[in-house]
Amino acid sequence: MRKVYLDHAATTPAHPKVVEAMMPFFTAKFGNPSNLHDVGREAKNAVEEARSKTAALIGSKPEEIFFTSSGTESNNFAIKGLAQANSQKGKHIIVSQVEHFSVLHPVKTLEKAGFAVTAVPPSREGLVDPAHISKAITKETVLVSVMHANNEIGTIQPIAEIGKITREKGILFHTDAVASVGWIPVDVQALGVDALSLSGHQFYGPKGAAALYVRKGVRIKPQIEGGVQEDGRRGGTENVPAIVGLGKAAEIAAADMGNRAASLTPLRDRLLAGLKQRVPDMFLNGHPERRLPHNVNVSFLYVEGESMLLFLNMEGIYVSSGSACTSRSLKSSHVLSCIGTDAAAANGTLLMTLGTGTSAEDVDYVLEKLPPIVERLRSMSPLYEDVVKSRKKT
Amino acid sequence: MRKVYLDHAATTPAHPKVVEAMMPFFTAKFGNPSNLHDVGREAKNAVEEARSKTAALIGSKPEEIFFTSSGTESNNFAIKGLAQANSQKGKHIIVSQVEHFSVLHPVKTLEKAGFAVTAVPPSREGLVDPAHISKAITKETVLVSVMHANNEIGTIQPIAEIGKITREKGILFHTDAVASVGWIPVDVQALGVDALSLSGHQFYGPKGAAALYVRKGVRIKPQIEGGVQEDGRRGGTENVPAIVGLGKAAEIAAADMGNRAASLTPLRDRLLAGLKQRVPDMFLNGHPERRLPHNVNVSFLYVEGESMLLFLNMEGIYVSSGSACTSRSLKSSHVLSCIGTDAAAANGTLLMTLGTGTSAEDVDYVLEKLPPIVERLRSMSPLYEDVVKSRKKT
Amino acid sequence: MEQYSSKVMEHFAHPHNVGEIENADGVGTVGNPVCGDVMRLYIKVDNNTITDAKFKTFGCGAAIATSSMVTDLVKGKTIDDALKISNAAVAEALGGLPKVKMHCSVLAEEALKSALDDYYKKKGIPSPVKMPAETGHEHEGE
Amino acid sequence: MEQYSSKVMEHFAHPHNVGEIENADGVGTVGNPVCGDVMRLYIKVDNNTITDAKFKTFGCGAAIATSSMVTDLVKGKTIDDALKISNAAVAEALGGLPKVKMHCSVLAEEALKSALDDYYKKKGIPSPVKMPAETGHEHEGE
Ligand SMILES: Cc1ncc(COP(=O)(O)O)c(C=O)c1O
Ligand SMILES: Cc1ncc(COP(=O)(O)O)c(C=O)c1O
Repeated sequence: MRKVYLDHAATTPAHPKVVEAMMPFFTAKFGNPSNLHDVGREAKNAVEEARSKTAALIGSKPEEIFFTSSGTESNNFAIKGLAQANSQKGKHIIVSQVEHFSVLHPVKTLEKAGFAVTAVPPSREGLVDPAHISKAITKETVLVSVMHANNEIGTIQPIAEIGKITREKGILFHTDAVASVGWIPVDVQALGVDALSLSGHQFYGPKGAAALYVRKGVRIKPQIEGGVQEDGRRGGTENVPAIVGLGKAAEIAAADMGNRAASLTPLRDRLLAGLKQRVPDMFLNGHPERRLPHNVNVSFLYVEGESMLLFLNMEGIYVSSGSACTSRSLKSSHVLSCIGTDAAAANGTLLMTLGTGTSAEDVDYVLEKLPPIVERLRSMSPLYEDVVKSRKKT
Repeated sequence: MRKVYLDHAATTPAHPKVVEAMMPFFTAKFGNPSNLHDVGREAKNAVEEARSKTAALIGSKPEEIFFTSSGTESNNFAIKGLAQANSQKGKHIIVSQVEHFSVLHPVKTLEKAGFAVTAVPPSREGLVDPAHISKAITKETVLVSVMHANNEIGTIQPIAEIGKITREKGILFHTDAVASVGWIPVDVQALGVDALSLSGHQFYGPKGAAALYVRKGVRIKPQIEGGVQEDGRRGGTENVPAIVGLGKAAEIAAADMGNRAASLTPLRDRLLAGLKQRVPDMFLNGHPERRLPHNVNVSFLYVEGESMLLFLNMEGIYVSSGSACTSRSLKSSHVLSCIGTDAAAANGTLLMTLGTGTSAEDVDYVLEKLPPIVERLRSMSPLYEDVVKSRKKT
Repeated sequence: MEQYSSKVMEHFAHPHNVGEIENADGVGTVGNPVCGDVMRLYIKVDNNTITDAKFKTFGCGAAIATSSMVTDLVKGKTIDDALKISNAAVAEALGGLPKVKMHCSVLAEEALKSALDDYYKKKGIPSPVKMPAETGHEHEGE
Repeated sequence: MEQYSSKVMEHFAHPHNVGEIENADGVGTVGNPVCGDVMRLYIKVDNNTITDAKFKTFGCGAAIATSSMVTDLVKGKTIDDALKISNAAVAEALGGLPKVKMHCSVLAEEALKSALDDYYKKKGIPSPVKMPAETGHEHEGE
């Protein structure tokens, strides 16, 4: 049976060259970078090389890159670390409502600790309006955090425009670019951000290595304390193999960047157009153009997401329902509800994210298998029964 | 040239079987455990198997194990998470002065947030007296944290005795067992602890996977927030390969446990006795008997640690000077100063930690190479010159 | 989430008794599409015995499997015995359910009770049916 | 910490001018064993020219290398020229030092100045030596 993995927003496999680069650092070059002897030195050099490569991918200086263990940790570090270290400036934070929970939960924690928070709503397509950010800014505002691209609905935010505003007002600006780095060009200078989160396993790097970019001169309070590692900003023995892997993935992504969007966009559009053609009562979530090149997020009326997911799984097709990161949660996506997707429809949402290995044949296989599954589930659905009956009446 | 790595307290190589166990999870089985489809399920099952194996090593239930990225993170999580979640009980914390900075710094952060802290001093051999803990307890005491074994001087603390006291008084008790787990038997029931930190790379597991044991029913506040992973206690996509590796390392350690202390202790004693025989003006730090089976921490008068380390490095011998985790710091070890080691002598300290691959020949090689290095450095030392001259006079 | 049992997956992949019963003696619809599950259960009753049962369900794997199982369980039972079928019995017959999916078995019980209630009402008999307490959905995560 | 340059490692592994000078014309000892570095520098002066220099040092790799280098640099210099040798010159001659080790070059300059000061004092000449400002050690980490 064909296997079609369309869940790259959840995680990607490590690139074979990434694994190859990592391998020596488990056994032969296993040193602790903090040690002064050759075994430690070798590990230290490898970490610094990875830092340079990661920096190069986003246009930063190597010393502005701080390695962490996940995108979630990077976001926690950014939000809590920046707010705590700069609270003398003010205690007001602005975020968008469609941020990942790894931004929203730390913000909630800060709120309990006395910060005021404004959560700006997005448009129907998931776009955050820079004017709304501008309006929300007060004298007390210390930090703005808006994600670069949304991991669920794929919408790409006008970060550079927001960056202009925050820079003008001298307010710190963080962007969660976990969903976009490695897929579309990301440049911290062009975006005008002071901090940016990225995560290796989201773009063919390994799990366990992620990074937070922090512009030189910006103060941030360490969240994992008690180690001299990462220039004293993030303690804990470095995950050397994974960091090396992240560096390699960054290098590969930088070289492949032009190619990625160019080859993924037509496949994405083929999948969406094919579904529209074959399945009635279905719609796209997120912005039709300003979206990640590999993201298809669609709601099917009258059917439920998990049951579609499970039937697709039986056909060797692997997708997510609702939020990529919280698909074990029963609660439907906060992102969909923020952009005004009807709650029942939100429950019938599939998130399909393509990867560099996805072929046109893979897409066609999904187009063959998914429509009959929707049809079958609709034939079992009391909601669909009601609709059909009411349609018959009118 | 022979290569003798005697820095196992800094980090260990991953066991070949650990690497083997990890390998499939980078590419073939790369799923995100949060996903419901087969690719995610496969990863989820692997993580749960690793949880069981890790639990088995320390006598806990699998659901009491929470994976983190490092021993440092586990300690931060334990100290801040337990104190914050249970502060209604009181705001007083007791630690020992010889804790790792990944315990002491979070404690300092809590102190700034309004907690009171008592840091109990150790004996000359680095032992914490349970009676001192008992005396330090007040009505406000919410948490006691004393490490199981010290990573620098190797002293093993009377944790079970302290556990009896805390249990009687209904106070939470955490132990940092990062330096001991995998080397000597550790059982959370026998120790009577409510939380325990361990770290994979310290016992032939990979870097990037560590764990915090939290007794069932004990409340702890997540520090990395916004994810459903680890039962909502620690967010972030799981580092599946590393977690699998940690599980494997735990399994290997459990099977090999009887053997480890039995084979390491005589080698440790051979190294120490050999040095004593060959080098005058040298002494052991830490407790002579209640110490880790692979730890030799010795101070050489009149010479400095880094220069010894660098000369040993040229001979293919890899050791640490001062603290295993902070050897890049110029400040000499807080542990040595707490146990009253003279500051000048502390600067001439070497930490040599043996591993399961260390042979008698390796030890003999060190006994051949180290004494002439000490002699040479002494011949260059103005401190030694003064001593020799004053000895001549008398 | 725990894994679905093989019995659950069997009933999900090949659910029994899917469909409608024309002129059913009792129909019950429970649940809410906002929460992700709606069940509709049809019963045919002859001589105090349930001779046929069918369902339509909008919902997750567990919702479909419990619907399939509850319709299997009631067929051939007297209405008195059918009334005694608990959510626990449905879950047990499926080899257990993940903790976060137990509410689906509650929904199945509710759907059955609702259909029986409808049957009594249609017959003009005072209904002895007590609806189970609404347990609500356990919301994981957030 | 940054890596030591190959020049530093060379001087560390094979330091020049190690030892004492009997009846030296100037001896200077600076530093503190508590902080990890003590340097003692001996000079022999003939006709206002430093004809020999030797050192003994308790300290790290950089401390030994800077001691070796400063003794190399002063040999053959007039005492006036020797007085002009700065810590930066010592560090530069070594191909640079890690930032956290710059204090070792300061110590080397101090040791030299202290030896020259001693020379003037022994000669009964008012000493023109100004000791460099104590920069203190930068303590990394904790
Ligand atoms: C006793 C002790 N606690 C905590 C740590 C920190 O663990 P990690 O290196 O995994 O961050 C160490 C590291 O050596 C240690 O020895
Ligand atoms: C936008 C966004 N932010 C943060 C995260 C969390 O990253 P990680 O899975 O590395 O913890 C994700 C995960 O998918 C994400 O999509």
